[in-house]
Amino acid sequence: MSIKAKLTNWSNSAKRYLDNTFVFTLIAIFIGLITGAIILAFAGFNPFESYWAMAVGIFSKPKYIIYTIIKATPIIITGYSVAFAFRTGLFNIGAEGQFIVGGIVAALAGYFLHLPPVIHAMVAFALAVGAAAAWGAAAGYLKARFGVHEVISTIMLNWIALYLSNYLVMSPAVKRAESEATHKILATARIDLFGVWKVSEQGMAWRMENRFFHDLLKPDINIGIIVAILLGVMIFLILKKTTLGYELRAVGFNKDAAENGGINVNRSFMSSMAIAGGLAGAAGALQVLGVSLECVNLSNMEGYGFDGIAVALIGGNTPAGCFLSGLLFGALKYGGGKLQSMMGAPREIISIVIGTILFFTAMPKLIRYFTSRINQKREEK
Amino acid sequence: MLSDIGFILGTTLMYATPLIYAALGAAISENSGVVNLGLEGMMYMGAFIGATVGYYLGNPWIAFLAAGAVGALVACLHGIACISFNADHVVSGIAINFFSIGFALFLCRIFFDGATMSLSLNFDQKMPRPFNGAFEPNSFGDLVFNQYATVYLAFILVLIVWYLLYKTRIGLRIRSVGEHPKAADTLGINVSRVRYLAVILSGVFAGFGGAAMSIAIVSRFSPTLISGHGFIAIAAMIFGKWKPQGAMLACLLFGSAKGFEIFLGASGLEIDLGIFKIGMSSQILAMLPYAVTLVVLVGFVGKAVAPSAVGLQYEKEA
Amino acid sequence: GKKEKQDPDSTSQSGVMKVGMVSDLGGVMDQSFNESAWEGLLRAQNELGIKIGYLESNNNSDYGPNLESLTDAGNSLIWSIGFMMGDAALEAAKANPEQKYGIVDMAYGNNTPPNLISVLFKSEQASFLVGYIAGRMTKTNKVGFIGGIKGFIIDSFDYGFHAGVNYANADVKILRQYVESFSDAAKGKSIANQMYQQGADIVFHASGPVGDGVIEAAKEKSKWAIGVDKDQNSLAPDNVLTSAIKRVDNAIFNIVSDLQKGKFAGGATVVYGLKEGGVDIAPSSDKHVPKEILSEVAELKTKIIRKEIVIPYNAKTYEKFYIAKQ
Amino acid sequence: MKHIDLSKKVVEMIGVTKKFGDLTANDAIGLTVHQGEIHALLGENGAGKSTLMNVLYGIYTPTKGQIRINGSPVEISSPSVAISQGIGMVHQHFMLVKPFTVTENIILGKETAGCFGKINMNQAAKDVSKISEKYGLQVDPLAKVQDITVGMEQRVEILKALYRGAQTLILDEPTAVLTPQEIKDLTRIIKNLTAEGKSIILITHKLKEIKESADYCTIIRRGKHIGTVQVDQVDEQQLASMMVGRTVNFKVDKQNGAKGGPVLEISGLHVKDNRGLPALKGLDLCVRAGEIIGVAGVDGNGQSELIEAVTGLRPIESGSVSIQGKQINNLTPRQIHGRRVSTIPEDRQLRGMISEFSIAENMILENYYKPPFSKKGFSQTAPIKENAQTLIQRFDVRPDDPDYRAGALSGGNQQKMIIARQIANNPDLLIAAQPTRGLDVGAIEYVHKALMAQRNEGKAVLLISLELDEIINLSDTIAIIYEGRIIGLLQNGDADEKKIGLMMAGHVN
Ligand SMILES: Nc1ncnc2c1ncn2[C@@H]1O[C@H](COP(=O)(O)OP(=O)(O)OP(=O)(O)O)[C@@H](O)[C@H]1O
Ligand SMILES: Nc1ncnc2c1ncn2[C@@H]1O[C@H](COP(=O)(O)OP(=O)(O)OP(=O)(O)O)[C@@H](O)[C@H]1O
Ligand SMILES: [Mg+2]
Ligand SMILES: [Mg+2]
Repeated sequence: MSIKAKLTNWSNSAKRYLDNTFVFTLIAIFIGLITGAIILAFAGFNPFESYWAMAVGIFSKPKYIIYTIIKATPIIITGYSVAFAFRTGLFNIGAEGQFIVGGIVAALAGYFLHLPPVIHAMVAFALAVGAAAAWGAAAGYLKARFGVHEVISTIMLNWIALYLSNYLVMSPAVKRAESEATHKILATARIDLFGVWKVSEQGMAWRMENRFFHDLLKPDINIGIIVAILLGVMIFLILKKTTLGYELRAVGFNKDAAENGGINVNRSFMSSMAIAGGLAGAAGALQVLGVSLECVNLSNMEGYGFDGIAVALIGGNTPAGCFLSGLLFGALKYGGGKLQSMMGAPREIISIVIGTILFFTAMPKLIRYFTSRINQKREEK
Repeated sequence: MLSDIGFILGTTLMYATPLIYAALGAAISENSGVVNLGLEGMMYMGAFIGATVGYYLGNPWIAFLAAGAVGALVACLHGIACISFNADHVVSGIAINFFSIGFALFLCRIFFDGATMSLSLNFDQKMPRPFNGAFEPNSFGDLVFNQYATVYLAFILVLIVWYLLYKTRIGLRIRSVGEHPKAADTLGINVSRVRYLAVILSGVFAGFGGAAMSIAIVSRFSPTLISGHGFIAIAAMIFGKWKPQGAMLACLLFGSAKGFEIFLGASGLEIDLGIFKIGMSSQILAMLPYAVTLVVLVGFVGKAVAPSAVGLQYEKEA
Repeated sequence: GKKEKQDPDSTSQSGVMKVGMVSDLGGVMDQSFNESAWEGLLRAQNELGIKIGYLESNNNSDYGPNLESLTDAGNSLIWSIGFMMGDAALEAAKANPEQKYGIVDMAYGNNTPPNLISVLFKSEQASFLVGYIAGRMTKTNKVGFIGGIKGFIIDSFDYGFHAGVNYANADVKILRQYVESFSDAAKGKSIANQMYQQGADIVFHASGPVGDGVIEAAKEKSKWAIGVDKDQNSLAPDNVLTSAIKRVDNAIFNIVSDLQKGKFAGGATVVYGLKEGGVDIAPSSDKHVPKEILSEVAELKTKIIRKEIVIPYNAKTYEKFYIAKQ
Repeated sequence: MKHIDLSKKVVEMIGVTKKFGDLTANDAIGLTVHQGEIHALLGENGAGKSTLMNVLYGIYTPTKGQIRINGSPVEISSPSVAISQGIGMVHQHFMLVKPFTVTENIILGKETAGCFGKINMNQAAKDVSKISEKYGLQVDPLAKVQDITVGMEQRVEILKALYRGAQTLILDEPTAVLTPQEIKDLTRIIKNLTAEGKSIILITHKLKEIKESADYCTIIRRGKHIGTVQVDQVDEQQLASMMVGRTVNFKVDKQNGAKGGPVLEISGLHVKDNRGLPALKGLDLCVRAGEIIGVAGVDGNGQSELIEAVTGLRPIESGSVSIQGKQINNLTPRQIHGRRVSTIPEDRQLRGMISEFSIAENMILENYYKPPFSKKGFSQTAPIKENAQTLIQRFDVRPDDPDYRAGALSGGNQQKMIIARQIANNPDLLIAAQPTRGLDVGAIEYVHKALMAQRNEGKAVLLISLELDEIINLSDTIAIIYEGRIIGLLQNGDADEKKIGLMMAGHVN
């Protein structure tokens, strides 16, 4: 699991990025969809109809697109988290736990603090990000101080975060009666748009008259995706334009040389894991402040962090790549539901498709081999 | 008292077993230089195939072998990607997890009439327990040693893998391609062949690990049966410093922490420290195995060094 | 299978009624109450000739979009299965006043919108009965309860069972432990093992798939386990003594059938207890439970139905029940 | 030349061409080696010597050309084929598995195994001892390779080839890392081998060695065959100019500058090595402004630890290190840079540069956070680029593109880049560790001039090198390090190779 190895791989792919990676990824997506089609056909579903149902289910109404975006937002950001750590030589399997920490802190701050609107949301967000950053930095600290591999520590911290969150959710002061969730956050902390108004009597009355907007308002529209864009720009700037980014990348690529050059490698591990943790925490906070408005007692990992790994890897560990692959991911997941409701096809197809896409993005060499064969054939003709 | 210890030891063994299989797989694969994050998916497939073959054929050993075989098949994909086509090991491994988890559930629906759980094996079609009846029920010996054959097999396999890696020709070659593939290549060793062998073996072991769950610990497959075991096994392998025996100890540590957790969970949910009592909620207890692992790592385990070429693709000619 | 295939636009044209359901995280075929709900729909499909369909949820954020998808698909009634979906169902009902919804295991009291019907099951009643059986049948005077994750739904099983055991025999000690998981079957098995080792001979679980492990332990140690939600005897015919079952299928079928006849008790909370055939002990109980105990159980049922005994469902009501009994 | 049997051509390479993409590394090269011959291969860095040998050893498949072994054409498709054809190769970068023992490294791929594939390690170790005695190549069969000296590593490499029955042995720059004694041993071993009828292909940049041991020399320039000469008919100057295509100046101008006060003072320094064993045991050393102190010694006597202790990379147990009179014990590397100390590290790719970074980014490795390269935490692209352009011009780094990836530079240019950065820091003390390792004469000439210029500007220079010639040529004072102590100081005038060599082996007087 040598990170240096990963980085070398990454830098190799970075070299290719401009000319080919995007194309390769598109080809991989194509192969993924074909694989899905074959399996659908094998199981007795018409693949064309199935994909058509999916496409209709994703694109045919504006609200579907909004659902897709809402679904994509958290995994875009956990994707950033994983990608950022990768770029600085660390493998953050812990986005899952950092997401949970961000979520629960946002839920607590959103309910217990009493602040004016906007400020409340910002404070809750900041606290959540701070807590998750500390959670991430803990893994960085263990690596720096004790040489504990971040893969182990982040896996362990994921489970600890899960149970800690459940403990908090179920503690008497926090738990909402007749539920297994925290109290709903206060309206002042919410970052969804028209969330309160749209279900008020007034709002409902207006909606009944404006059917188009009525439909449009059904999803939990929130500012998450805008924050995601801002965070993406921020990561890009940190990595490419700042001194901190220089430092973190240097450590990521060659920590011995960085150390020799005077960079504090241990501090760098911690900063990098703190930023990665903060990002995942931001995803959790946005989910709570904008969509769920509460934290529930989790019986298992929800998979935001693990999906983030796939998003980061398909996205070539760049912010823009994560953004696009996160959207794709969100669309597939949302569309997968449509596949089930419209066609009765099992939604596991989507995992298979995502796995296949990822599998083939890992193998530019194979794709290059195929494309060159095709070109050859063409030339022969 | 003795029976409490017996219970904790028995639970330790039960918990550690599937992890030991997968951790052995991780150790073999990484010693050959290939990172295998796909273990989770391979265990998943193994658990499903084990339960399914067991259900339809009624023979636990065939089921167990079939689980190993399907693990090998999935591992082949990982091998093709990482060894033949220079894929990034991490990406391929994560891809395999998505793929196999989806595929196992998909197949399960086909074989079990739309359900994502298989049907239960008959009790007498599960793995045998070689020492069943050899001890008084509930005696110390019974609690510790009345385990499924998969438990004993896991420990035998630790020994075999240790022997294989450190005493035999193929082991020397596996480790050499993990440390310095080019050196091995210049000595006429077929790096790809050795790595394929190691990766496929790791898949076999992961498959066994899955089946050890679905045809021994319980008797059917369900979608949450394997949840994070593969990753914990990888952590255990790193914890064990890339050695099979070390990985085994790490798994046992983890298992015993689980045993303690359950034991403490029964004893009234309160720890009396004389001066004051700490209420131990079951959520706090549930953190125990993970926290213990971290504490032990920090306190007792020095820095470990991975095989130098782990995660690197080897291309014969640039 | 293909039979669930749906055509989104068919309702209005063919006039065939469509009913859909959204499962919670366990999935439709969870061999538990999601599946039971689906069986109710299947029965409605066969007997009433309606069209049915489902959507599964992978995590908590799926509920809302899934309900919306089914709403767009032109269903006459959409079921949400499980209290986890409580908020999502309420929100959907408010946003779509013309669409009818139903939810299982969740009540909103006076706030129930007129287009939403909620169904509660008195799990504590069934738990009480299996508790009674356990209390009567234990030879060691020790029985166990294993819960998945603590919460108000599992509480009703927990306290109902406690009350039942206690009612049968106040000397029986009850071991209780929570798994903190609905998936870690190995942990369920270890906990059951420990309970059996400490002398319990009957263990009741309310823990979803974790119960696989509990039943496994019973098999290995040749002890009794009591199943939950559905008749779990088939998992271990010689070791599952009885099961506290929840007839979600009946509730769903009845309400769909009413709807077809034009009746829909929207805005109300329908309670399914013993009386309504909503909860019960498993039919297979007669395999292992002696006749006389079963007849005592039958008597108890009448008493419960007549409200001569009111079964507790949480710590507070349990305390009262306890006091009342003294 | 007495062993050469001109009638037996053991290796013939005919018109061998090897292309890497667009780059032609070997362009129709011919090479003939007879039995019992030592054939030198000479060429600048990147001339294509290693490539040609890798083709012969089956690591690369040639784009064009033919290879004949003992007169019959063979297609060497893999190292196994080469091995079976009696070819052995000691690679420029050793191909040793560090955590393995000497024996394991030697038998790897040709293990004899008993039942269940078990290797009988004791037997194998005995076999290894046997052949090591036979050829006079001393090794400890049970030592781990990570614990042995470079000299022994080399012997292990040669044994690996002999164990496989090599008739023709390729040695790719075998002396680059050896001490004079070890080089002498190696020369003796090579001669022994030819006496047994084996042939040697020797790649080296050291003309003196070619003169001393080789029979023939083939010169390659930019992938092209320039010529093959009989070594005893040419002199070093001729060889050098054939190699680079111009005349080369070996001597460095040493002006008699004025020595200043002490810049680096080390007294009683104790430091542990990676395994926690004492590496420096009370080392004393003083470097003054305007002088070059050369530390000579056999590899593994504490040189690496000395550099690391002075640069803040390794904790100091006791003793003191001072710069300009102020103690710098256990300061961080950055604080030590702040005291105007610059280092050309021993292993340039490991510690000196970040391969994935551009030249420009590498040029600011110590100063990236200072203005003008950083303002308010933001990197300033223009000054960074400008800085790189200036240094590229001044130190003749090729190609002159600041955005070029550093890892893609040739070894010599990588070294120039690092030296440029360190000298640009304008240090009071410059530590140069193995500054010319693996460089060709042209590049060496350049580095030596740069070091001398520092001295002449009144800076203190601490030179640590395994190249005795380099030490003798450059140093004002030579300090001999042995087992973690400086056991003697020789003024440049009274230092000769023999005297130093003896002291390096621990003989004082
Ligand atoms: N590269 C490899 N990959 C996988 N298995 C191998 C590899 N090399 C050898 N083996 C296994 O080890 C056994 C012995 O192989 P090997 O070719 O080394 O024997 P050999 O030819 O008798 O030995 P030697 O190479 O010393 O002549 C083979 O049966 C093969 O299964
Ligand atoms: N695997 C490779 N891929 C691409 N280019 C290569 C490869 N190996 C070598 N080259 C290039 O081929 C040329 C010849 O390299 P080679 O290593 O043979 O030189 P050399 O004469 O051995 O130099 P040195 O004295 O530095 O060892 C160089 O320009 C080098 O960059
Ligand atoms: Mg070379
Ligand atoms: Mg062989």
